[in-house]
Amino acid sequence: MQDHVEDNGANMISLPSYLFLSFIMFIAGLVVMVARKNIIAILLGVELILNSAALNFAAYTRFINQNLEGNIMSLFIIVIAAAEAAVGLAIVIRFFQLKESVHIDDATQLQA
Amino acid sequence: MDYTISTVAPIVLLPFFAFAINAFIVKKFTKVAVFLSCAAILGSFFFASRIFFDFLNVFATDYYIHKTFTWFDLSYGEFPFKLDMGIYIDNMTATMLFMVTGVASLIHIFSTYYMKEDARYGRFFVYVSLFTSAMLALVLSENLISVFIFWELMGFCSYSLIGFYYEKEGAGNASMKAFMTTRVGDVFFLFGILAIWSVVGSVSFVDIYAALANGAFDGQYALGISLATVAGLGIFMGTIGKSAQFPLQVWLPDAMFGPTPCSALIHAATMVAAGVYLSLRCYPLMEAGGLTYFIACIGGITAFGAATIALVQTDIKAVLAYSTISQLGYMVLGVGVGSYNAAFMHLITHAVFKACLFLSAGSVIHSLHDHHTHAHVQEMPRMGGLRKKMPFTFLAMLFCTLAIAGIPFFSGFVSKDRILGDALVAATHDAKYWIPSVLGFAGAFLTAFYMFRMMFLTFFGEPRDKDLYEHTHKEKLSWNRNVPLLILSVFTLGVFFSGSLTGQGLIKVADKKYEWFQTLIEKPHIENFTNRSKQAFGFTTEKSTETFEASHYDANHGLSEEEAHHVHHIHHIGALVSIVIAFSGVFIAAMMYFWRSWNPGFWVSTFSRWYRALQNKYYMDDLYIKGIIQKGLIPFNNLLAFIDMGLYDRYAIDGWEKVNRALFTVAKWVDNLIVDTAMVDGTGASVRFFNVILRTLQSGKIQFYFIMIFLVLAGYIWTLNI
Amino acid sequence: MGLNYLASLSHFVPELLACVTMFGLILIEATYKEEHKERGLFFFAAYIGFASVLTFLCLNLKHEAVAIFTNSAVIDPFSTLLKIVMVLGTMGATYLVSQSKDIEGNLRPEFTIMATGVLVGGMLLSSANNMLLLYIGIETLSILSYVLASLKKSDDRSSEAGLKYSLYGGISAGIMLFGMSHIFGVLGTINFTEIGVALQELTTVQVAILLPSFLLFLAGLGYKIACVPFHMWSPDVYEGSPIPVTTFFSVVPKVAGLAALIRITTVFFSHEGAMNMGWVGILSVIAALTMTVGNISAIGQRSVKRMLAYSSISHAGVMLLGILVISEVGIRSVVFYAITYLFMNLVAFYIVSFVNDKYGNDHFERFNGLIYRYPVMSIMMAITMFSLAGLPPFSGFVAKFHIFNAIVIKKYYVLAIIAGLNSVISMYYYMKIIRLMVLKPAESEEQISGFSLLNQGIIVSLTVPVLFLGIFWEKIMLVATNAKIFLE
Amino acid sequence: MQASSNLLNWILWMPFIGVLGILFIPKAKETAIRVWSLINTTVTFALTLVLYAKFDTTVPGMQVPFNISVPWIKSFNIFYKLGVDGISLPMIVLTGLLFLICVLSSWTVKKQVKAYFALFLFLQSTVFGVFFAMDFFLFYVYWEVMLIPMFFLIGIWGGENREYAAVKFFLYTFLGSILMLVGMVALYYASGKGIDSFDILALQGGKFSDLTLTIFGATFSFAKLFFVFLFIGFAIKVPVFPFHTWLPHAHVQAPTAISVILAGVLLKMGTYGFLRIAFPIFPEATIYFSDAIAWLGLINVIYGAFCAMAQTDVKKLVAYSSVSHMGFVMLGLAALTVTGVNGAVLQMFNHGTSTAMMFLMIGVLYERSHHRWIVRPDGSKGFGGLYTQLPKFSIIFIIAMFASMGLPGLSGFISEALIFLGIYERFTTITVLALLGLLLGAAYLLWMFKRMFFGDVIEECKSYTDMNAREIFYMLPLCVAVIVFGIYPSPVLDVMRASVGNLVSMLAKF
Repeated sequence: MQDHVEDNGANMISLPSYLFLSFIMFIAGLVVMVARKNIIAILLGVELILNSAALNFAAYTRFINQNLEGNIMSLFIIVIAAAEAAVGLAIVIRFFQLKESVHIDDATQLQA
Repeated sequence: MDYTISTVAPIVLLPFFAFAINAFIVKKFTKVAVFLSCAAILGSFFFASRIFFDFLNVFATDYYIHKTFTWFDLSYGEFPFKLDMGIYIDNMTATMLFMVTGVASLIHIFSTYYMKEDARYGRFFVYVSLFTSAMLALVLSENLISVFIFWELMGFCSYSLIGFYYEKEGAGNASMKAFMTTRVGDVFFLFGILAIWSVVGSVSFVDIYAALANGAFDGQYALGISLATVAGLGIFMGTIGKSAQFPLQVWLPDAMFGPTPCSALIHAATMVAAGVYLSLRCYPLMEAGGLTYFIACIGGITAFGAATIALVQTDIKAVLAYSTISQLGYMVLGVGVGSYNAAFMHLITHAVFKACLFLSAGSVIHSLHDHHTHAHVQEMPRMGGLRKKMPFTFLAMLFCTLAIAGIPFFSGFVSKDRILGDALVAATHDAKYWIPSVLGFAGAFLTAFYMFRMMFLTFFGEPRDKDLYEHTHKEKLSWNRNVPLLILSVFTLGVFFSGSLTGQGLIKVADKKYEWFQTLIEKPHIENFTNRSKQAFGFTTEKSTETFEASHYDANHGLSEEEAHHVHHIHHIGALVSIVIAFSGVFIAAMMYFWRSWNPGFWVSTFSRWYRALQNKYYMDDLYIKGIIQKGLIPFNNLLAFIDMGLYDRYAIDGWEKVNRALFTVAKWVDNLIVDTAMVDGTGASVRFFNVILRTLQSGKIQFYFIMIFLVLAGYIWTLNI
Repeated sequence: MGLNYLASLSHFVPELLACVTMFGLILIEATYKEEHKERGLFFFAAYIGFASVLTFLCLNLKHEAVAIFTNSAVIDPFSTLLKIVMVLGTMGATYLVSQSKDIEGNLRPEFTIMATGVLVGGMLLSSANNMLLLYIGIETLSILSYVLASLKKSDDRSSEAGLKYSLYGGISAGIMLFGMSHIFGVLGTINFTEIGVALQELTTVQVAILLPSFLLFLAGLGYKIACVPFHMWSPDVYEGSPIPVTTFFSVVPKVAGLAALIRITTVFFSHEGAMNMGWVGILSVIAALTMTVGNISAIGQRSVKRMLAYSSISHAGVMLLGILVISEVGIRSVVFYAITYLFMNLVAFYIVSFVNDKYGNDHFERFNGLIYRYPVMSIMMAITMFSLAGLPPFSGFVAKFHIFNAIVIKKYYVLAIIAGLNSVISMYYYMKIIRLMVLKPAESEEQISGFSLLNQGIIVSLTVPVLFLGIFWEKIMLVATNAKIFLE
Repeated sequence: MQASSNLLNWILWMPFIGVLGILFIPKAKETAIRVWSLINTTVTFALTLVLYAKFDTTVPGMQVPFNISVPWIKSFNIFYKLGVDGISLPMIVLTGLLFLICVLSSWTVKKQVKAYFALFLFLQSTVFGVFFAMDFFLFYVYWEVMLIPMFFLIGIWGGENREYAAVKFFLYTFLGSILMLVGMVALYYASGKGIDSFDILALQGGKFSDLTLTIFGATFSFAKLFFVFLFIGFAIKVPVFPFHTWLPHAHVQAPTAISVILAGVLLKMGTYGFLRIAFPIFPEATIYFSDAIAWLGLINVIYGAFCAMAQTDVKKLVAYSSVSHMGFVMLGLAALTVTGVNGAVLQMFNHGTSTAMMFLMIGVLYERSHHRWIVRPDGSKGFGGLYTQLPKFSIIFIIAMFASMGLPGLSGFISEALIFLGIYERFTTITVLALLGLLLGAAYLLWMFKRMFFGDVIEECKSYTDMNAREIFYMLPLCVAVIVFGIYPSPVLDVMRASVGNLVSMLAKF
């Protein structure tokens, strides 16, 4: 990795910190998706993952690539994540209406 | 005398055309068909006798006619391959042709009497015509492949004729047994042909002789054995099968299922002789392969063994069948001890008297009609005293019996005695030959005994089945019944063959030409073929040898004076011994069955175990059928078939479908079972790793998918980063 | 700049037309009353829209490849051709929707509208030349697909399918983005062409970061193509969705995903190196697994639809083979495969759908003795099945032949053998339908209303290419050969 | 283009014209369909005879005047290329003859007559295609297409277990052909030396001797590896042990005419493939593997014979006998000598006639008995005394049976003898063991014959009627062929001599 981070001071948060944070978010999102049984929670996990990516883009733009592309990516991720969450929630609501449950274990009707 | 293929071919083609035409018309025009068959064989006889007498006129030992044409040609570029067919006629061929056509003609004529009332009267002649033409073609063949072809064709005919009465259950078994047993020999025969081809590049007899003379077989090996031995053995195995030698003799007695004239033709006079004929043709090869002792032993064992079995037979045809095997044994013994001439002579004489014997037996059987079962009777215990009812048949049969028993003045004595004499000579040279020669002498004694036993039981004494006897008509002379018998029985006199009345040169007929047989039939002089280079492919030139000086009879057969004297001496001893043996055999038979002074039952009870063994043919049929086939082959087949379909196909081939289905099940199992049980724990562990407390963790299906993605990615990354 | 955008727009007409069609359809739908069952005008308008999209796409085919919107999208013959496939697929699905009873009256227009949206997403995806557009394309595709999957609102299976699809799509998108972000971080650009250039010279450290990042990226795309091990959603979703939707899913999103994957693979990994090795290696494993798992899972299915779903997984595996060779031969074979697969799939799903409408399920037994009632339909189905299994002289064989060509040139014999054996396995289950149709006695003599004369005619005309492309495939192959990827 | 040059096209497409014609005949007019099929196959057969008459026996290799070469897919150098030489000509004439006979034999088919004859004629066209194709791609297409009519013909008109048999036949062959496909494509690219073509003739001659390839670090000879691929593809069709197990099922379940075609023509396509494709293209690998092929052939001969002997279903017995007899063909091929290969090609022809006879006869019998048990599973006799009951039938059966076991004077013998002459030069041990096959061959047939034909007529056989005129009529050409070519094989041998010689001399250079 090219290492020409602009070190403006010791109090500045460095790129690795961002990356670590986003990695934690990513893992957390995965764990939530795997471990939680509530569908809403799983949707939240998705959001976590998406945001970790958005954070990465922003961080990389800030520290390495001084162009807008990363920031635009982050913006779009936020927007689309919202859209996705909206549709996801709509489907969950539908699911809830039918099953009266937002428990993921109830979504096992389709089996191989 | 200029024979070409087309002038010789009618011998074969006449009966063949008779067969071909008859095959289509036999249903509607039975009489025409029969007439055609008989006319055809008589025509053949005419052509064959022309050749025979022409050869007698030339009277040269090494005169032969050899003409070929190309059957098919596969040559391409540097790969030559060509298969010729053609004729090879030497003295032996001419004699065979004469004998086969003659005997066959007589049998045809007799059959018009014997088969007349048979439902398949016409069809019989169809087969017989084909059979005769095949036999004649075999005799004329100039190469081994051609021999093999007609050899097998005869096998087919005998299959058809033995199975002639196909509604009888036994006929199927017998015909199949005959075909299969001879086929065992044929397979070896074919291998012998292949071995010869690999060395000679041709299977023509003259080429084989030339190759032998040129030493082409020296140093050639197949399967680690000298090639001459392999080839000779292969061909001799063919003889064993076809000529019913030990251990493949089992089929011949069963061949009785066919009509009696066909027994006469096929299983006595001619077809079985083909085997011996082949051995004689290939004699130089056998000699080169060092097989003579083996051949002699086979011959001796067969001659003796079959004779012992014949002792206990009660069926008149069975006695004759075993006597055929036994006599064929003598011929083979003759081949083995180098008694080429005598072996061939025995072939001819035997053909004549055995044909006559079978026809006579047929005549007897045909006359004996059981009114209760509506069947012909061939059991000797029900006969007796038939001498009065059918005197002509009796006389014919008596002549032949005298001949086969080796009574002086008869043909059988001439030929058999010389074989035995030569066996003695061989034994004095090499002690190991004592075994076959002693067996031979013992067999001769038994022959005389059982043949006369048959005569006495059939024609002498009081009729044992009165009812049957009463119903038997007195024999009326008819041309197609008695003329053949008459002609054949006349030719049982030794003088026609030996040129001397006794067969031992004691009382000679004036002209040496009367000794034609001893003079003309000689071992092939392979040195005559030396100049014949290994044939390049593509010859069609005729190779009749131009001029020969008429041979003279060399009484010493090329031996030194001293040697010849020794041989003569031994021969005289042998003759004396065999005369004594023959008469003692006749005497004992007479004591038992004519005068009834000795009770045969005593011997039966004394040697009861042996008796049973003999009745069961030394258990060889049992060994083959019950032992090898039923206990070995068939279970093995069933096992293989089971493995093939029941195991291999079912599991190894169809199993793939099961494997696929199993994989499918596994996939499903992963989805369902593992998700519910194993993965829960697995997830739990991983989650605990992140210090998240999840007490009520229940992984839903979709979460399992996430886990899968995660694990897979982690796995990828892990492997890539290594 | 503004002029530049306008110039770009002139190349972007098909996409815009698709959007216009979508909005137009929404408006037309709004004019209908609830109880109005027959919506002839709506569908007519839809076909007009698709036809115009198709026309412009065909016109675009002749043009040289251009990069538009500041290099963020590429209009090249390759993407145009695949867009044509997608449009045709959408049309096919739309027609099926209008005929099928699996989707109730007023849901049919909804499907069409959504499908047009998905089509737009797919078109974007196949033209995408930077990560942003790729992401937008995928999400447009996905979000509408979630809705499509749960189209039957009152059916819990359908909504469960939508739920699974959306959750799975979400996590996949997230993972992909996470990978993308690191790629961006290392290489400093989101433009594919620039990434391709940058990838040619890498330090070891960069490779160490990029390898896992690209894997994460691949996970996102693999999910769209439904390749093993990212395939698990697809049988469930295919099963739960109404049949026309399944038809649609098995063509459009898949083709779009393949297009993106092809572009990425070609642009990024044309050059020898560690990245190339890793990418091809992973794709090989994935392709082999995809074919095998798809086929094996298809064997035991009771439902023909589910069988076809699994088989579409395995076909994706075969197409991956054409991708991983990274060559023109490979691309054209995949394009050809996609074209033939479109027709085969449509025929198969049409027939399954009509049978399903009749009996309420599409189990194999429903096909018993079909030939005695509908000989033409059965023959078409048989042709399609043989073609799907890759038997000459049908187009499926030619497609497979080209894939073999592509991998054998690269001497991937092992993969060729695996593909061959899979072909045999697939023959087994495809033949099951033929077997039942032809060799079993008919269950009943009832008529299947779906097989009206018109529908039969359409099915036959869809089968014609299946047969025709199997024998005279040179022309279409030339087209596929011309469908080159835009490379700087 | 010369006048005769379209002859191959005519032969190839004539049955297809027949199919189209059938499609226009209403379903109900069954007789019209039969007659039309009969006319069509007769014309086709006549055309094959014209081809035979115009054939120049002195030319090794392709007969140029008949060649047809039309570009099909230019970008791949794929041609619609037809040709005929001495190896394919006997097969073509045989195909013409057998299909004609089978139309007659199928006269009694009652079920779905229209579909049956349409598929049947379609099958004929594809079979011709396989024998004519001189382009590997075209060959492959025909090879595969042939499966489709076969599948339906077995599957719809077959016996009880027809589905299983049809599927098995189909999948088995398909597996083999997929391997062949891989080999074919590999060949196209490996040629690489300016050939880049599927032209069988252009690929010939050991152009791949020096190529190697590496799979997972192991280096293989290109020729050997892909020879094995092609070998398996063809071997399944032959069928060579251990790929033989589809055959008994397919034969037993198939309707009579299809069994005849299967045994008479389709099996030959496998060995034809060796001669046309595998051997000339990979001569060095052929030499290398010839020992193995010979051993496999030997196993076929012996194993097939042993299994045949255990069968209680007469059709299965004959099916296994096919396995055994095709083993002889394999032996002849493995010999790679003029005699061996000529013998093999001749055996392909002869086995085509004799086995066709056997199956036809069993079909005739089956129409009367509706079962084929020699011995029923409960141990009772299935047939008995047929000789008495059906004399005409028996005589023709005997001819068929003895021709099948290679009785001299009937056609099978010459080919077997040539094969033995051929293999003896190279494999003495195998020769000895293969001769055992001759013995067993006689054994199982005769044993079957004995059990079915000899003895008293059992009760249920008493109602059987003898062969009618139609049945005798269609058996006669085969009887004549079997006998005439047994006595005078030159009409067949002359045709193949130059081509086979050419092949062998080419192989001999390696």
